[in-house]
Amino acid sequence: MSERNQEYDFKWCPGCGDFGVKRALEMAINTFTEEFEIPRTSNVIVAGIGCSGNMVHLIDGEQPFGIHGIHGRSLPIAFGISSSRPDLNTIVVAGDGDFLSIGGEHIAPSAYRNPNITCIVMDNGVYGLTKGQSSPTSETGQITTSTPFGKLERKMNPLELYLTYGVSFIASHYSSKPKLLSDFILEAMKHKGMSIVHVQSPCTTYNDTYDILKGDRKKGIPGTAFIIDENHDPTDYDKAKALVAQEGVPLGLIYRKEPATINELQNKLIMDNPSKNVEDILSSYSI
Amino acid sequence: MSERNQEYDFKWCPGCGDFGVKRALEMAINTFTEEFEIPRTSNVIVAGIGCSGNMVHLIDGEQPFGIHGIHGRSLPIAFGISSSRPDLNTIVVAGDGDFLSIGGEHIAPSAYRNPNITCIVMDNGVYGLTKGQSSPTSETGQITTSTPFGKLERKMNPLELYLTYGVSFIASHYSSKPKLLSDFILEAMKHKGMSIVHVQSPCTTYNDTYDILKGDRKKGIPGTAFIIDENHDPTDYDKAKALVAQEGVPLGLIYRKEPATINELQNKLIMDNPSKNVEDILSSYSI
Amino acid sequence: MNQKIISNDFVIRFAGEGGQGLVTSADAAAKAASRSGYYCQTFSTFPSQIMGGPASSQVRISTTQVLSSGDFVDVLVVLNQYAFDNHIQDLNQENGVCIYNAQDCVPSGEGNYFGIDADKLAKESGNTRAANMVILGAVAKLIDFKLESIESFIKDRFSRGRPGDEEIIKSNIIALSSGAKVAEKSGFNVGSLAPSKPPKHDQIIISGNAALSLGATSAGLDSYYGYPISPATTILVWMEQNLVQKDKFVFQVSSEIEAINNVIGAGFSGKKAMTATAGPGLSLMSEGIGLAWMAEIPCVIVDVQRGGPATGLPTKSEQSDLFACMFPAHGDVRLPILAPGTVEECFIIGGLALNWAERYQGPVIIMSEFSLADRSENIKKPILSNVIDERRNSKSSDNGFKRYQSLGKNGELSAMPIPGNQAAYVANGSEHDEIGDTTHLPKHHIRLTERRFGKLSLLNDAHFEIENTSSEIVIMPWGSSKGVAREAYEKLISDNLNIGWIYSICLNPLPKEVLNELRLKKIVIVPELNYQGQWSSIMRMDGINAVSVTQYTGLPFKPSELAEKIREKIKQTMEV
Amino acid sequence: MNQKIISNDFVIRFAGEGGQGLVTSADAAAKAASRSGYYCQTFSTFPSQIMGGPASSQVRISTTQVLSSGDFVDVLVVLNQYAFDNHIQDLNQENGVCIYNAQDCVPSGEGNYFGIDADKLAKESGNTRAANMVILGAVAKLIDFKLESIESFIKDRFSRGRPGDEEIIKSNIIALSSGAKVAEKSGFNVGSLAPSKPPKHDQIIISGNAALSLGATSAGLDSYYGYPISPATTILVWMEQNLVQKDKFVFQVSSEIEAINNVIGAGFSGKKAMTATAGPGLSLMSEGIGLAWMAEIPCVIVDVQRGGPATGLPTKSEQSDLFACMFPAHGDVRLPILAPGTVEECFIIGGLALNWAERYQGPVIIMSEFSLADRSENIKKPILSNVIDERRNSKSSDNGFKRYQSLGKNGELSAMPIPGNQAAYVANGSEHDEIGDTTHLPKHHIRLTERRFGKLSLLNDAHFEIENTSSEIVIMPWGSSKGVAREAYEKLISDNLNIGWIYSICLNPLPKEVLNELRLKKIVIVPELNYQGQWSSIMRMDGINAVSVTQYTGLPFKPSELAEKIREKIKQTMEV
Ligand SMILES: Cc1ncc(C[n+]2csc(CCOP(=O)(O)OP(=O)(O)O)c2C)c(N)n1
Ligand SMILES: Cc1ncc(C[n+]2csc(CCOP(=O)(O)OP(=O)(O)O)c2C)c(N)n1
Ligand code: SF4
Ligand code: SF4
Ligand SMILES: [Mg+2]
Ligand SMILES: [Mg+2]
Repeated sequence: MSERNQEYDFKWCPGCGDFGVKRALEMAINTFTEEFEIPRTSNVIVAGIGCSGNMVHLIDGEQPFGIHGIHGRSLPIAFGISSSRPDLNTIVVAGDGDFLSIGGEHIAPSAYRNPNITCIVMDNGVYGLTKGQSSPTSETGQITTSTPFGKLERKMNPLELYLTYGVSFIASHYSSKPKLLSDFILEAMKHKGMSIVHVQSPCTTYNDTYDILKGDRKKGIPGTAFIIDENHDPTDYDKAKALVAQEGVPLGLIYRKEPATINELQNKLIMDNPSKNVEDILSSYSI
Repeated sequence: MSERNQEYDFKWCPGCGDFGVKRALEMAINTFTEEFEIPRTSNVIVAGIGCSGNMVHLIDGEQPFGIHGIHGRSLPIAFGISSSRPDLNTIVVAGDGDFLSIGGEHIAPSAYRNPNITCIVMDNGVYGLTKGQSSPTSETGQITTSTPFGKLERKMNPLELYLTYGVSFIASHYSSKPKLLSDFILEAMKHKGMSIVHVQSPCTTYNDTYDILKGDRKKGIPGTAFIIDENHDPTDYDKAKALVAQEGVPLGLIYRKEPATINELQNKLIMDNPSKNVEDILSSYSI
Repeated sequence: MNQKIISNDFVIRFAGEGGQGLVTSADAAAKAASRSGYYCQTFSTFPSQIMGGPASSQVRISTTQVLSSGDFVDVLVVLNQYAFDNHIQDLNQENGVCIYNAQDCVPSGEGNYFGIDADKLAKESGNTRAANMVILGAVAKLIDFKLESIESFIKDRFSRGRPGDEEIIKSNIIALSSGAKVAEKSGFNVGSLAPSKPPKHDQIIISGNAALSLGATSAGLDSYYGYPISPATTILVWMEQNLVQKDKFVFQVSSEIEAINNVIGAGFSGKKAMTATAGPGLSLMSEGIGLAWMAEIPCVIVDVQRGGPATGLPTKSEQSDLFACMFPAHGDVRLPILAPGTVEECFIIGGLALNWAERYQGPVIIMSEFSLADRSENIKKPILSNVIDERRNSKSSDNGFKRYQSLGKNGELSAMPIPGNQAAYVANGSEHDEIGDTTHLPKHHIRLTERRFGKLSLLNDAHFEIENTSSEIVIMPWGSSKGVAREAYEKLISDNLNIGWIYSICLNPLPKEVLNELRLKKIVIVPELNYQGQWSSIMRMDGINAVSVTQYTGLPFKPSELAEKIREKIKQTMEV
Repeated sequence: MNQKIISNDFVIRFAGEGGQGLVTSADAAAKAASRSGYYCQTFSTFPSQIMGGPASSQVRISTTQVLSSGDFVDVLVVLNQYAFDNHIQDLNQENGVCIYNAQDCVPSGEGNYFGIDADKLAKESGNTRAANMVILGAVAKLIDFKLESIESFIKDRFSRGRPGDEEIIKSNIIALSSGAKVAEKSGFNVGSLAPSKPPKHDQIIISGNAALSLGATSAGLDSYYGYPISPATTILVWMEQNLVQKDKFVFQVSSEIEAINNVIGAGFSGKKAMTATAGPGLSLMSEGIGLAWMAEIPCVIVDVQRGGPATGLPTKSEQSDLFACMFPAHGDVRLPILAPGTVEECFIIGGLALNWAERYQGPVIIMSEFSLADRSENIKKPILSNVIDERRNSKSSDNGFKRYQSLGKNGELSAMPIPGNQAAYVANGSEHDEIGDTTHLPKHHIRLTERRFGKLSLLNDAHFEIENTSSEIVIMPWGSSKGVAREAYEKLISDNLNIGWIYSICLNPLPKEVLNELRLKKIVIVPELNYQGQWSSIMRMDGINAVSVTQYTGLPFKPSELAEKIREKIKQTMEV
């Protein structure tokens, strides 16, 4: 519960992966704010609707600005902020349903523009807040409240999509190691352009994947999460493609390049063309 | 102008690529209808909004059924038809703006389900009907009415997206050779699952790319369109990826596989589970 | 205090945290009571979070049909301090008794309270999971409800043909009686529940959303597409479990925009199709609904209302989507709206809406509401053979069919051919001529606008109620406020107020009889859960002198409060 | 026939196919006439296809402010047979003359018609592209418009500092006079345009959409996001050309859903943000608009109306989006609406809407309409230094800011801090407390609902007109029907009808003075271009005795027809 609103607030279930993501995000914001000597209020968190989106109300310490909008629209809201105010550190926090299903349409067009936005996707393979329906990242065959006989359609591979769209910074991680995760979130914030940190953040109530991610040492079952080989070259697109085609959940930086952001491009355009003032425009209508 | 509505109808501009696509589609429908001995009214054309979508009113001869809906929603409308009536031949006709921009969100989820739908995308790299704004497939730097200083963001590669989404039949072609094009449309209709025939269909008014596609023999400038090597194996996903990564517009079948359709999967599920009748369901609420 | 009052009606509420089985307790009490011939209605309130957070669930048990969740609580069970502090003011001041969880709660002040250590007693019964039974036993004792009925309920419930069944049943019965003993020792009692008067007909116990789903299915629903959203998700879940039949199709799609366009496709293809959502999804469907109206495609959209606007109050009660449902899109549009007022009407409307969509060839909206959708009630068991499965007139003739002709002399509609059969046409969202080809000539736009509005008159067979036509003042609730308004109305009538009662499950088009009657009234008082007084506003548009009694708290009306507000409103308006 | 009538007012129409330069001809005539001190207004109609298809474009030239596109055509130029057949009935029966393209048209029957072979004459002038000038010359001659003014217009237009300029000017002037000669020879004349009475002030000639864009930009618009759609596309195109300035941002995004959420983000970030669309896009924005209302985020949405519903009539005139704009989303929402009635008001409202959004911290809707947005008119040149750039109160204080407090005693609004400054809060689409954290407790929902509606009263400085308060009957048009209603009103007044005039560019909230005056009236007659009579319906909701005179043809009213309909309506309603 937040300090600010004692009366009534949202709580994650015990063990929810989002707690770890919250700690990681807090650390990243702290470091970013200190390092760049910006006011803490220059951080803006744009939240989706879902258990995950409640993050925006739960940040400890001095508050960043926040906007808790509607389901699936965190990216276009963030684009409005970041394109109008490139000085702000614009951060999206959203769930897999929010970001990849109803909101999935916004990723590709954003990627083509490369706005300076950092997205943190909390993927639990399920719709948590509406009580356990299947999401694009649920497994095929998975039983959920909306797929009582098993999910029929193919599962999405979000990392592969991000790469194909041309997102300019892509990292993958899980919620169990907040400190490590925070390093990638920080890098993503520093990255000029669109960055996504895709986090496996298990839902203990409807899709508890902790064991699957980490495996069971005693039983000798390996986890699906694996640390990306330190020789991986994140500037190599083809290698990144190969990496995300592998089974399992890679932990680390998958891809990074630094094309111009949309604001940089638009600034150049303004420099290159005669700036119009309103008087001149008005005069062009004289009779 | 159609025979049916003398009074007032839509006309494409002289030379518009959509004329060729229309002829190709008519041939494919004719052959399909004859070959499978279905009534011609078992063909349903779902049209997007754009110059291209007007196709649905212009088919010559005995009419198929049609629905001319709203901008960007041809695929979900088609999904409603094809999932409810798998016996119909459901065909989408849409433009690049309609299918890839506002409607772009529907491609991936459809691909994961693999419904039995044939999509014909008329790509002219521009919004024709609204008079020449940029579209996802306009070139970066291109001057359009909405990008008077040149389009800033990256251009989309639709074929690569289709492949990444897992569309189970993908062909690419242009409008200049209706007979050839019609063969691929026919194949797409025969394909059980989601198929896309992506057609370069130039807009002579706002983005005349005929010369670019075909090149100029006299001047020795090669066209961007090239016939796919006959050794290309369309069942090889990696080869298909390599093909669509090439410069230029491939003509021919890029990829094909035959996973189960969503209706096949749902039928299996119904077979595998005790069918419920309403009486039984009602009784489960007895006190 | 020890003199037992005999009462027809008790409200029992369980309050604590989400995840503590509050709903299960209320449901169990409802089941047990309805098996004994009582009428029941449950009501729950919880935050929009998954676990924890202040929540409560109650059941009202009565010897007659339950109309609302009541004014006060007769037996309040609180599981923690917060629950005590926030619910104690609802306790009936006369005979109400509060049972508190002795481990987590210290009641402040004096009152009819007693503590119980349910966990401990459950352990002693040999079944740590039977704490709910301990409490149920105490509750039953307080209202003199026969323990035997609960015992037989326990026996049925746990006789699952498993080895441990016997033991579980035994321990639960022990737990039950140990709770009863604590209550007896406390010296408190709330009264005696009067003997039940069981109805002659068979009953079922069912929630509003399940009844709606069942009603639609029994009227031939073919295809369902939906996207999860509270409080409509349970319809999607119901369909995924039950609409698994040959030639049927059910699917969770990627958004509400997809869903509305899916049902349009399915409806066009000849099927009965439905989707259900809540406010945010309804707003997203706006464009699609306009298309269904314009291209004249049968489909049903269920809006299970919650608090608005935007994300609003996802788990609260409000009737504030009426403007959005009546005028859901740009252009000249006014949609047929059916709004059930009871769980039984949820069943009826589930089918009727589908039939109407077929009959008038267009979209129909059902407006349900959180508190109605979510509550359980025992209702008459529907006789399935009575349910009509009406299908569109699809009589095919030649190709190039005139699907969009003007209405016939008696309002008949030209047929809507089905793909695969003769008589192809284009269903068109642009203005069009008879065969569906685009034209924007004035004569066609005039003709087709009049066709679209004219055919609404075919929807004339919905249930309505008109009572006491002699009075100048009439109460006219809509949707989920029907029951509580009825209770308030009966109170006012018994106080000798000369007021009438009008109710229609169809808000558009209003039945002619209702409209005529309404226009004669000096004042039409509309109790509704929104700020703007949306239904009275729309009636004023239509020349009716309507005023609203509004409430916008996120909670349903309480019957006595509502009666007072109505009395007040009558005074005010008569003074002017 | 040869006796020349002197007239203050002529309508000249060019009819043919799309792509034949009809709009260019009408615009050239308008430009030339306004340079000579006349007032002009153009009006075009074309199909929603790119080339070809029946189209027409006209200009009305007058010695006083032009109010509408008029009743009849005085000079009709038809370029093909279809145009002749479909426009000839609009020709003024008294003095109207039709010029037909002798190559493509054989007029049926007798009448004031003469043919011209413009292509041939153009060729002879030495400039094959000067056919339009030939026709313009003929037209000018018919109304006795001085050729010299057109010649000076031609000189200005083609003096571009290029080598061929001289020659082009010469050939165009020859073409002009050759057309005039044909007209002279024909023996027809329409009359003599009375001498102009040029206004004292500077003028500009501009379309409604350009005026709106310019108004917004001069009031400090920072960010524009849009998606193409007729008839709003020209605003996007205008912005892409002109909002190219430091710290400004303009972008064509991927859909209207994106656009509305973009402006919400930009508005939240402290900028003045706007998007423009038409009906289908408005419907798609429904959910986002509800969010802006709920989270209280300044932004402006322009709806340039066209015919509805659904794709409807994309290039036709209708005022049928009022319900959709007033109640754009689920939940209790009622948006501020500004509806310009003239091109000048388009300019004013472009800025006012942005200022209002800042002042009341929420979304504002501008409702324009195809015929207003698309037409060109000469208006007084705005004085930019008079335009106000009002900004939100953003006074920051501490962190954990109470952004969503109740309104102050005088209706003041708590400040809306800007990111990067002190006083962070969460803008929340769920119901919330003062600092924006989610809560669904009744007290907060009550307080915030009242806040959201209460602050509308801050929007009280929009232009309105009240005339002739003594009459019981009043005409109250809205939006684009203002001018034609005014013309009808003046006709009726000159016929000695005792009627009043009320007009407000703001439809919600209605100015107090207007509301009070309206409530006193026996009948308020609303001319509006829709089927349902949407504005009169909403006024009836608010206790005003309003009735509509509707038209749903896809075309604007004609002044005389409208005057007759109003007269009819008065009769009917007075009889009842
Ligand atoms: C337009 C709309 N549709 C549906 C909903 C209901 N809804 C709320 S959260 C949610 C999904 C949550 O899933 P996810 O985004 O994965 O977040 P999680 O709860 O798992 O963190 C849905 C469907 C909504 N609020 N708005
Ligand atoms: C919701 C909505 N937004 C915008 C429009 C306007 N509109 C009509 S067609 C079109 C784009 C057409 O481009 P494309 O799909 O490429 O088709 P083309 O005309 O090029 O064949 C647009 C934006 C609309 N009808 N509906
Ligand atoms: S339901 Fe799942 S995602 Fe939501 S709070 Fe609980 S554990 Fe976390
Ligand atoms: S504008 Fe372009 S796409 Fe449209 S009809 Fe003309 S040529 Fe074809
Ligand atoms: Mg999730
Ligand atoms: Mg296109």
